[in-house]
Amino acid sequence: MNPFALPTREAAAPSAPHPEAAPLLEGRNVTKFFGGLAALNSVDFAVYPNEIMGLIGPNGSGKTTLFDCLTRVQHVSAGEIYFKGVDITDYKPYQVAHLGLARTFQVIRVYKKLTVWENMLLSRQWGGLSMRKKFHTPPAETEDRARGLVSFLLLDRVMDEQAGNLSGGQQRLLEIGMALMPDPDLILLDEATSGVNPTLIEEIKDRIRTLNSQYGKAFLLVEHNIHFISDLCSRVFVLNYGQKLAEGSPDEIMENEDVIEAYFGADGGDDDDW
Amino acid sequence: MSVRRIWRIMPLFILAALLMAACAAPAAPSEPAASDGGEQTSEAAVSDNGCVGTIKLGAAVSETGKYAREGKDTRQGYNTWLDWVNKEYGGVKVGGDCYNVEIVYYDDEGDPDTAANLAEKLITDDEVDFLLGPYSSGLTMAASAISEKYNKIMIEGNGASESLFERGFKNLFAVLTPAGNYTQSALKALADQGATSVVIAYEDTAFPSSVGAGAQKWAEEYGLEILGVETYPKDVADVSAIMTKFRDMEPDVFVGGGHFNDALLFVRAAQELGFSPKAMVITVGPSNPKFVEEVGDAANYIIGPTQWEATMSYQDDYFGSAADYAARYEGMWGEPPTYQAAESTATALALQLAIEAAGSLDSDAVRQALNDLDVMTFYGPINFDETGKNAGKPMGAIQIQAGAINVVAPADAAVSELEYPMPAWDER
Amino acid sequence: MDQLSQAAINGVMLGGFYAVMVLGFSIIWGVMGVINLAHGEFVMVGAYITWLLSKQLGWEPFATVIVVFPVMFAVGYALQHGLINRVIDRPYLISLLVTYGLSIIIANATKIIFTATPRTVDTAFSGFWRVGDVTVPITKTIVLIAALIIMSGLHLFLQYTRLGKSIRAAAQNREAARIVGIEIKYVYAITFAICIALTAVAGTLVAPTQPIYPFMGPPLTLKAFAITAMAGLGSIPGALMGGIVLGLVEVLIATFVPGVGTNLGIVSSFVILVVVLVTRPQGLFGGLKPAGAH
Amino acid sequence: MRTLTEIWKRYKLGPLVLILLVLFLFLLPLPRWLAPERKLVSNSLLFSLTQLFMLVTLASDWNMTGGFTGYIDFGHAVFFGIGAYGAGVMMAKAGWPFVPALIVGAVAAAIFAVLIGSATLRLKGPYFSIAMLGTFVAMREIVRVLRPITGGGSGLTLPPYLNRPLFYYVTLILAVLVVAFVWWLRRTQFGATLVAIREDEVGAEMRGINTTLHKITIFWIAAFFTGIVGALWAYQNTFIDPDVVFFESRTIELVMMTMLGGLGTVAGPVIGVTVIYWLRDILWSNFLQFHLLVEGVLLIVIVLFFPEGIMGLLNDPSATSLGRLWGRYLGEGPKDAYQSTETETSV
Repeated sequence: MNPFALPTREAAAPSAPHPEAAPLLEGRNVTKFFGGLAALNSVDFAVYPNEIMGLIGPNGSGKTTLFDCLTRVQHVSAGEIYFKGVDITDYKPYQVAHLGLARTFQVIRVYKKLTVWENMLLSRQWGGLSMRKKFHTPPAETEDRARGLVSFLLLDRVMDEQAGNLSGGQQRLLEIGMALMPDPDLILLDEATSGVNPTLIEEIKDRIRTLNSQYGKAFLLVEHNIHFISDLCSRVFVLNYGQKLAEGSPDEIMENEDVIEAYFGADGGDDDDW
Repeated sequence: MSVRRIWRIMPLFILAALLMAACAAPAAPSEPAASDGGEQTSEAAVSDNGCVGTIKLGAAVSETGKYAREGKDTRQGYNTWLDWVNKEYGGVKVGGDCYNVEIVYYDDEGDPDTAANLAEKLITDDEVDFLLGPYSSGLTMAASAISEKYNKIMIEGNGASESLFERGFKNLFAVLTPAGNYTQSALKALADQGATSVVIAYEDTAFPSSVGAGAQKWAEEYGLEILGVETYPKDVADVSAIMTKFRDMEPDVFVGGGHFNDALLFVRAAQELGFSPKAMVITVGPSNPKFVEEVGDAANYIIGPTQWEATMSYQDDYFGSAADYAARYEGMWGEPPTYQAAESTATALALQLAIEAAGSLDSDAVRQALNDLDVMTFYGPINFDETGKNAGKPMGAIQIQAGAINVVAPADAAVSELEYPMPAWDER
Repeated sequence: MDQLSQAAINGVMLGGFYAVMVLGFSIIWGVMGVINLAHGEFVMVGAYITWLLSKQLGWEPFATVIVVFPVMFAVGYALQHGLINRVIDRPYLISLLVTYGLSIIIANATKIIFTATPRTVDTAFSGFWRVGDVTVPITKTIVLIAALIIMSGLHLFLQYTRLGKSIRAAAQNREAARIVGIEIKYVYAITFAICIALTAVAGTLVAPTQPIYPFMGPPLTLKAFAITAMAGLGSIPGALMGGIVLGLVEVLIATFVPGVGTNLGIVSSFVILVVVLVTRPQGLFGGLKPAGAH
Repeated sequence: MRTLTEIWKRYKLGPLVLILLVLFLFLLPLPRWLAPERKLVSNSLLFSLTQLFMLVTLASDWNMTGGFTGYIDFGHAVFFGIGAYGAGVMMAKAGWPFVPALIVGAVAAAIFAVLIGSATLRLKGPYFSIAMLGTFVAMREIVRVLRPITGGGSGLTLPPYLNRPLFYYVTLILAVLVVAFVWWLRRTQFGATLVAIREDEVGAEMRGINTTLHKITIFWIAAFFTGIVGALWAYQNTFIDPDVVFFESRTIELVMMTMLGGLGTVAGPVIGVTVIYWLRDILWSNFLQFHLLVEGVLLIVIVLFFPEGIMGLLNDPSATSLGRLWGRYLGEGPKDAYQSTETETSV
């Protein structure tokens, strides 16, 4: 049985990126000021269909701000963002989500007083934007999907628990599940592995790969776990002080002088956990 | 909220519902004195006077809330009569029998909903024979709608708003002069003294609006030119803008209608801004001894309408003169009576006289007797018109003269000459 | 023209009182995140203490500050320790309801003790100065000057003393303040005590200008809301500007709109409140970080 | 205790008792007609219960925005006032009969909710509360100033119509309707979404929920019902003026009652209103001078020690799961959902 209860896609394509294809998500000159401080400074980037891209950078380099700008929680100060060729710069966050862009959060945001099951169901607004359909019961397809994801994420035993009672790692898994619920085309994972045990990290890695190769999902990952990045990503994008520092394959990036300088600076650091 | 949770709390809900039902249940006629839910006090100064029965009166009067102070005066007024009728007068004489009187009190908290409910409770649960009014026009409005519905007589002395009597009610009687006539005597006296212009400010609530409208009517009647009319909201804390405007109009007479607070505000603002009209008429406040106490020397020359003053020359066979009444009241309560207290006593007295005239406790007979009533009391003449207003009684006017409250109008009740004009604040 | 300058003077005087009245409310909210619905009641209590001392013992009303401040400081400290401390870290609804309960208790206790009769306080400094065609009320001038002195004093205290800096630090970032060794509970208790004392002093100042009665509090609390919304949390210059703007708006509308002016003046303060909140949630004049706005 | 609860559960006494209670309330006035001479059911009792039902409706309305959506509305009584004045003006000035006037009042309240909500619902936390409080006070003064329409401070007198049993039934049906509506609502995606907005509005927005639309929708629904109660109240009171209709403590009482029962629960407002209403009666009779004082103390005690309300106390946190019900209930029907929950708990 299909573990994600995902509708099988006709267009399921191999996982290799298509640099010549139109980008799925594209940012042009994305700039964000907080007061006088530039959190993002003219960042250009693109995520292509079926690609898994890594986004790394030292703390405070603007990764989460970029995610916030992409999902339209923050207004960009300048620049444009295109998703599936649509200019979403002035979209509302929920409209972006309906276009097929989902994300998880560095600081966990689950609905603490709702159960895991409700959290999952709510993440897929089956009625679309119609108010009337909000009063209908969820279609069987939605429930199947939620059930599949819950069991995949090993949450079936806590399905009826309030999300606030779950452990940090479980809440992170729930977030991933919630991001997958609406069947998005691109998923932004913000430190999806922090607080998750190593065995589970391998599972997640595996599932991401499956989702990518079999179902054509694209991912943009913010990660501190370098093995996670290097195992999964075909391209890595490095931010530093709100500016693009480097872009390339994981191997290239790891040998890039600027990147090493930015990360390790004077006092060096831990190779394993960036 | 799960289904199960509702089920779980159901016993509690039911318990509460049953308790509520229980609260109202002892309304059975067999136990009239049962202490049910909201009853607070039942005043009955029963003495061994050999009376056969008891007349039960009911009153919902503010003990708390915004009318707490006036409500206290109202209660004390009723209780003064109650004490007198049971202990001295020897009960109400109905036909050949005499009856003791009991008054069932509730606290309406100044809330019309509560006032209405309590009126209904008094009628249906406590089964009172007659209702005495609450304090304030708004509460009387709410409570009298209920008494009218039950065809129960409500006699009141603390709701002067004209709109009370514009509803065609048959069972509402008021011994006090209605609000529209509050300023009549004062304006007439001032016009006689040569005043030619007037400004009016009143709070935009039911009773002061009636006063304000009446003041405009009487001003025109006596040939006073109206230079300005201003309203202000309840709980106003600053009237300096109104007084500034009025100062520039240079009127002879200032008329202010509102509540006790507003009276204090007006005097203070006039003083601060150097607004010195030739006379200041303030509707509620000056006639209350506490006004002089609070304002001090600045209170001098201020004129106020009064329903009643202890110095008035009215008298009757029951409480004696107005001064006798005041002495009795002060003996009982340790403070001089306000006019709210006196009109409350007069209210109860009027009811008693009507009952005695009717020789019956039957509502229809008593209603007829009330309509026919034409008596003089310590409070003034009482003679109800067809709407239930006391048409017989003119409003008095007092002026504070060297710290004393002296009646200056109408001429037949006056004890002192009107001092006019009032000297400017900085020339005193 | 005379009417305009008279109205302006009246407005500024009223605004001066508003400004000093709102300080305590605004700082408690800014520093502790507690919206004190019993604010107006503390003004009322201050006014009653003044009344008691001046009517019963014959003190000059303005001199009663020397009693009102320490007494209410102690009351504030105790309240913070016993009650407010329990609600600081909880949802704001809790603090709203607890302080509302407090306001009911204070107002009704006052009514039971002092009766509901409105009281006035007489000061030796009554009357007015005449400047051209404009009169300047002496009492309110004293109130305005006192308000300015209190605000400058508070400003200096917050800017330059160690305790004042701790209070500001606690307002900016509680965790960081804790880390650098600020005893947060102590700072909160002192803040609350100072604010309650200041609020009561505002009561002392207002006592000679208007009648005092047990239920005078709620309208003042509402005004405090409106001014704080305009002024920004915990901002002293903001409170001054907000208070004066509100005072001027109320008085000018009341003066120049015939008939219902005073009514409209009252409306205006709440319309301003709603409009400012909706358009500029951080207040017109900045201030501490607005709790709840992102 | 445990066995009692088990019996309670095993024989499914809950729904039975609930139905019996509603039935009891519906039959309560009957002795008035069957045995009028015994005076078993006084008008005063009916009036008290009518007020109780109105409060239940109002508290449930408030709970929709305040409890479920997390927008603590401190000016909710503004909709009550608009409903009352909408109906009052139509009746007193235009001479309309009551029912169309009531509809005007309720619709006016709903429209006003959409207008004011689209501005104020963008505010967060206490800022929303205060903006609504300001709206409430401003509206009171505006009504006062609009003298030609509203009668200003003197108010409006409505044609008195004091049929207690009628008001009793109308308000009872309204209360049952609104509580049932909230119960049903909480089970829809819409209701769960409201809770999600309360829990994390930004997160909800990013997960594809049009939060503004949801907030405004629930706001006007709540306002609509509140407007109906306002209109009924006006008619029953026969007299309205700005101060009695826009009564400050009305909203805060609703908050207090809802909180006592349990914020954001269906039964919370019902229980809270009942308990406080009944408690007041006791306070009145026993603490005449002090009853407001005692009420203040009670409020503080409730808030400090039972912030989750009575519902929170009754709930065993480990056995409370809405989602279980949600899933099973929608899939398999109510009875099975109920049963399956039980079996799981007992395991």
